[in-house]
Amino acid sequence: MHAFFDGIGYNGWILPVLLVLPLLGALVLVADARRFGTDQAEAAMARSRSIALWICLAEALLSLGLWWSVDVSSAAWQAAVTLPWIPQWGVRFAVGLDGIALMLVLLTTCLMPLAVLGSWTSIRERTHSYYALLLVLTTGMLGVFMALDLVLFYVMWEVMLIPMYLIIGIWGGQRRLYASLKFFLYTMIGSLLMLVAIIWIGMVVRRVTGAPDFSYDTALQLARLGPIPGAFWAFLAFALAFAVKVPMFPFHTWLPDAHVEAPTAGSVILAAIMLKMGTFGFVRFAVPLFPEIAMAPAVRSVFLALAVIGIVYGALVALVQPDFKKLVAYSSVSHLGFVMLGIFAMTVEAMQGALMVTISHGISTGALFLLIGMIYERRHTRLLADYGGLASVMPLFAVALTIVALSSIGVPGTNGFVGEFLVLIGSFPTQPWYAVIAATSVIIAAAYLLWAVQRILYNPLTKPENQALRGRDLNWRELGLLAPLLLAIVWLGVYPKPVLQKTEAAASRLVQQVESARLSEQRAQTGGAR
Amino acid sequence: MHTDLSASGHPLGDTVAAFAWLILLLPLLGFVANGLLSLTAAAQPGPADPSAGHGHGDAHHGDAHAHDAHDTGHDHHPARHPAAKWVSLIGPGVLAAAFGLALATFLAMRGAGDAMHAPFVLTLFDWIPTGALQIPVALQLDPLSMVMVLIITGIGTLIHLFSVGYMQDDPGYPRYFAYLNLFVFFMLLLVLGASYPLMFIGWEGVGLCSYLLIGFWFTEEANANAGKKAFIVNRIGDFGFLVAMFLLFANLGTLSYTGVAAGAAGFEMGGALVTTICLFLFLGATGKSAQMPLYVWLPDAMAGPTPVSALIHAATMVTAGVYMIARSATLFSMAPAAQLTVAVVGALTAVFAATIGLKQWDIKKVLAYSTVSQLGYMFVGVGVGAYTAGVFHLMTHAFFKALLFLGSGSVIYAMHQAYHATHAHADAQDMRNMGGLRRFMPITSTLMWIATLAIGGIPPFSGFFSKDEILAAVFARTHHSTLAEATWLGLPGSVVLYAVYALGLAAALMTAVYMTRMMLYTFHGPNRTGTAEQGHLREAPWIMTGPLVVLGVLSAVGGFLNLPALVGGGMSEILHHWLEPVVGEGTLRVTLGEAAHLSHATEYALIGTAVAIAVGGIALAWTRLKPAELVPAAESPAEQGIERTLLNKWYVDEAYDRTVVQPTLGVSRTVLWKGLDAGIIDGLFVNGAGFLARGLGWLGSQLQTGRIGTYAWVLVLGAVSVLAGFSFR
Amino acid sequence: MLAESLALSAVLFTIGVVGVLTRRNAIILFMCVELMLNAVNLSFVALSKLYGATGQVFVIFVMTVAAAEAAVGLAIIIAIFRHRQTVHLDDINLLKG
Amino acid sequence: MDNTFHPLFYGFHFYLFGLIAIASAILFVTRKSPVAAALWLINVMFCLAVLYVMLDAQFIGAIQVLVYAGAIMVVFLFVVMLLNLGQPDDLADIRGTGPRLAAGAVGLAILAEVMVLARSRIQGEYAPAAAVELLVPAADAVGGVIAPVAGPLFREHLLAFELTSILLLAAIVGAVVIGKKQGPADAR
Repeated sequence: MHAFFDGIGYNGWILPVLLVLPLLGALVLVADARRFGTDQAEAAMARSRSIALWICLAEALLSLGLWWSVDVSSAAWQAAVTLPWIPQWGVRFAVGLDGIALMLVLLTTCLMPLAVLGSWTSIRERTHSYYALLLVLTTGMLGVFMALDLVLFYVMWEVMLIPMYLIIGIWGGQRRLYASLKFFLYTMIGSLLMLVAIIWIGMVVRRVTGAPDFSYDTALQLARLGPIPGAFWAFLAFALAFAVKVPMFPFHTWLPDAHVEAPTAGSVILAAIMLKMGTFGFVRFAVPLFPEIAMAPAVRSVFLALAVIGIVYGALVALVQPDFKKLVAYSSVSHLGFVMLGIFAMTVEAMQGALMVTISHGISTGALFLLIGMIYERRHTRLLADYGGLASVMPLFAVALTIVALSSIGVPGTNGFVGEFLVLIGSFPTQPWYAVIAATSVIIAAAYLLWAVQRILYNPLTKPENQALRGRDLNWRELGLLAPLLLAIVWLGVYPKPVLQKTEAAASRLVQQVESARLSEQRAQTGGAR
Repeated sequence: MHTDLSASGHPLGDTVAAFAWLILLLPLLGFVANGLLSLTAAAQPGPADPSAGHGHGDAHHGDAHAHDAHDTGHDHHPARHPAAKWVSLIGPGVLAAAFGLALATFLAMRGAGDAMHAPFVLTLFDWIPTGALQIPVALQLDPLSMVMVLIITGIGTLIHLFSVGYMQDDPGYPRYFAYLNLFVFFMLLLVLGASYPLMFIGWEGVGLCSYLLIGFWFTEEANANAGKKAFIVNRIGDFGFLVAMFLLFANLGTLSYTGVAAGAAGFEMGGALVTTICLFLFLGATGKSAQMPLYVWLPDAMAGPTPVSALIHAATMVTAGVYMIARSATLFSMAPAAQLTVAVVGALTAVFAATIGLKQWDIKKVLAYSTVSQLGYMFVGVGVGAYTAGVFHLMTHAFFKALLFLGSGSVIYAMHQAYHATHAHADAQDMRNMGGLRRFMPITSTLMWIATLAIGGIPPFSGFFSKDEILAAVFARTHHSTLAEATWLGLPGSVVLYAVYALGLAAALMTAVYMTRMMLYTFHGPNRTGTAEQGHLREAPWIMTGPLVVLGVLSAVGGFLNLPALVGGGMSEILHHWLEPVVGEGTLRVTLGEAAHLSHATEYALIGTAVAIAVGGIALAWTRLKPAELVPAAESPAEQGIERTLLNKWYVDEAYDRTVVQPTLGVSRTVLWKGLDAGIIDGLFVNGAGFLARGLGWLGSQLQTGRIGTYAWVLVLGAVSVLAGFSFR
Repeated sequence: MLAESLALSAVLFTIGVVGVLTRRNAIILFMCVELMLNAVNLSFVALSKLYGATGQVFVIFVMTVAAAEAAVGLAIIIAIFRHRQTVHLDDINLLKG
Repeated sequence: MDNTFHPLFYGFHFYLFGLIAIASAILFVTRKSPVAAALWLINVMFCLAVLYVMLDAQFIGAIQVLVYAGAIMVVFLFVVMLLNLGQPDDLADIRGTGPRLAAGAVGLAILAEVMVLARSRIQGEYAPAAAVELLVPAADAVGGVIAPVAGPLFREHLLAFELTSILLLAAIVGAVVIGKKQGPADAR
């Protein structure tokens, strides 16, 4: 395998190609709309969605090679490409991967075809624009995971924001304008502060080296020099941007609105990938660039407390949601709390668990939103009270929903368990109380999801609208798009080793870096006290 | 499958035991096969565009949807599932094969002799390897897991066979067997796994299957609720299990049984850490094994099909907690306070559940509370460090309780058939509607009497020996043991143990009473089913009574597996010797290094007391209860006073609902969601920020009069102030 | 003479400012602005004796801009007058959104 | 030119025209009739032109007369005539006493501030020795009076010069467009 990929120089071109391909696809869609017009909605829909699907499939296939071509044990960036961009300001187009980014890139590329398939029949208006935005969004998301230059990272961060804003705002539900604006402003406030922090880093680098430089490695070396005055505020700016995106309690209130109003694919991408940008930001930027600050007892305990509050709070609020999408949104708050707990617990096991939750939350929550989209298309309601007894008329749907719900609950044998277990068991040695409180959510998670499942699938089949669902079980397209997700749920639950191995080196490197910085800081402080 | 025989040095490695993974795989394959059969026959993918038009499938499905409910007495039986034949073959078939393999492994293990002092660990593949945490998927074959495997596969096979008769007319038949096979897989994983996390997979997996099977007839809201309740209450216990695992990993760095057993010796005897670990483990056990305060799910779980109650909620799953404590014998023996807690909770549960069992009318509810009560007994056994006694009672209980449940299933089946034939809508499980069934179902009646005598503790039936051994062990521990020397909530351990013993006797008395009551009302006296229905009451087919007979034999003679030394002679204490390698060390530590010893006189006195109490209980019930005075359920007056409280289970469910469930929901809804989330964060801060911006904008717009004069003034004043700033510097 | 020139410039500028603040006729307002521009020009010229001819260059630019401003401003006034029949500022609040 | 330089004569005329300028300016802001105001403003500009010449900026003085007094102010007068605003308005053009007093106060404040600033910045930086140099004429005999202005204007400031010409062009076009009589169809 290696020889083959080396032979075609795969690592040399794959990342830029992955970034450019969706943009080209978007251009093709625009050209197609010009060429054929969009007056005939049916024909336009058919054309646009197949173009988007092919692009996304090509993207996914191309990216799969990374699984073999990337050497995760190496400390150097893999498949790295650096091109000059704005040399006067020290800004480069620099992309590259480590084990963590690799998994997230693969998650993104593999979920995008599913997102397109999930929109297949539910998006009927302005389909060309919709799919073009979806493709631009892909570029943005991939760029965020790949970027090795702070400015490039920021640009990609914003590139991803706007298509999502439009997708929610144009193809969303009743209160889409409120939701999209809230989403936009929330994220924007955070990201502008982050921009300030990025520029600050660039200026500090210029002061130290004489030339401005925004590359990630330089910033990392800067971090090794020890804390700089003002670094606290820069950390705070980064952390706020990411905390909004995660979202951490109490910055989470955009999420339920955005999820409820977004179209299916929007919710899927939002939950499965975009939230991960926040946690990825912590892992890649906020924590390693400011290790002493992030690990300072006061800061650390604030983040741990917020994470744990988020876990329990999200679960409790999810318990009483009448709207299924909102329920899942709050459950995301809870799950992402686990990721944050894992990151700030700062042990290899917890960090690995955090990455595992990141991936498995992407899979199972993505699948949940797809499933909600499927029944929404049939019944045009998301209120749990409107359902009941669907298991007798839609058995395939029932099986899929049950498996996905179990994965979200974190039943062992599904992907959800592995991550949560690792986070908890990894954080317990350093943060026992937080871990124990977080563990109570296993109870609440079971309660809210099983109750929701009961209200949808079980109970008497009394409503005529639900009885009319007989014979309208999931179709082949829907089954085909759920199948990979269900397989992944079981695979990651039973044999997560391949994934864990991919991220192990990066995670332990990160933990080592941060821990050594924390210890030296501690020594410095105790030495100073003497 | 990638099999890494890391333990190939073990003598079992060259025997059939190397294929122990097949025991697990067989039920899993059964699950897959039955699941696929269930889906392919029942499901048809929908139209390509789901939002367009309505379905057309009504014609295919006919009336198959109309209420699967079995017990509610609907007038027509849906058609038998098309794949039923295959399912009848696969479902019990994989179990029988697994049982055969287990027997072969058992024989190999017997052949290995003394080598079994070290467990045989079969590593299959790495599950979670990261950092310091290495959890391989490994199976541990040792005497304890072997006993459990034999019980699970053996009794499982019998119950699967019974199910073929009981369930084959149900439209969800393949689904039923898929769940049942999956349950057996997880249960086997629970007992075979070589580490706590693997036990936890099985632990949660059986909970999941229990959830699915309790809610098997999901179109009844009560059934779905019962399933959900079971899962959630179990999860409370699982929380304890998880925390215990965290503590073990944080302090020992390993979670495998061998590692923990080796590391446990390093703990301080009776120290806070090991006590905490054991208490959390026990919290897990209270959930799964329905002990106070988490027992509430088990009676509701009777909503599932009766064979499920027999297999999961009597014979196997609910005993997982007992298995877990026996498995952690080395840990528990280090923590006398935790052991006393286990014993006290077990004894209290035994008595408490028995009181409720005294007054239930639903035949399955009586058995359910009886199960809770007997599980309490087992916990008393493992709690006082008599692990063999606990496991012994687990085994005999599996025999006679499975028999009782299957027998009740047989009765319910007959009642149901009768009501079905006459299109009546009465409760097929209410004992007030039964009576005199002895005449219609002689085999079932006889077999259930055997089981009743066994559970009541009449020698020489199996329950007598196991129950007596537990009580004797409690009595023996009151002197010369770590437990007697420990203090528990300020009380001396020996006092606590005497109290436990007394509670055990009380529970034994009540057990004899309620079981006799159940038998009297069901099988004796006049029949209250209805004259028309009497003609349709008959014995169940052989596929159902056959397993009953086997279980009857086991219930009768099961006690000989561990006869006390007093009467056994050369055949005594077989199970004790068998389990010695696993639990011997723990027991010895509790008894301060010497074998437990009671004088023969004391032992005879104890036996005499126990038998007297059992006989007394049966006699009391036989003489005081008058089945002839009962009237059918529909005509019965409502109970009053204490009877009503007992019938309503001491109102514990209501109390939990008021104190835990409703407050949680209420606080979540009004305080957290509407208050904090929508009110403060969203309303005050987010929308508040929006409002603030809009307000500032409005203020700003008020400055925009549109009159140049005003602007000129503002401009000039601004210039004046800027210049002032420069000039007064 | 530099000090005197600058003082004169300041006085003229102030008169222009007071005019802008007190008059309501748009055309006179414009003329006041022109007066202010002239005052500034005076200080440019005066200071150019000190700093060289660049100040005078600036005066030329200022004149050009003033001419442009007068042209556009007067055009606007004509347009407004056509529409409203007045050049009184208090009657004109088109700028209000 | 040293020999033809008479400080007293020079100073007298400087003050004379300065005072005339101030007086005309005050009259300008106080006239009710726009025409009268415009004429007084023209007077101010003529005075300023004289002062420019006296400050050795002969070229500026010339275009001050030509462009400002001659062209721009004529346009103002032209517009006043065009709109028939020649007579004082019925509505008092000047604001009430309050605003007038306020405007006066603001004016005084500005005056004071500018004075303070000019004193601290300019006199502070240049010693009296430099002030003597003030009296030395800047224009040399060879370049005449225009070259010192033309040099920088067409060398260093060429781009700005061209930009102002574009600005003028744009202003002309804009004025034409704005002032164009709107057809009934375009009227709001």
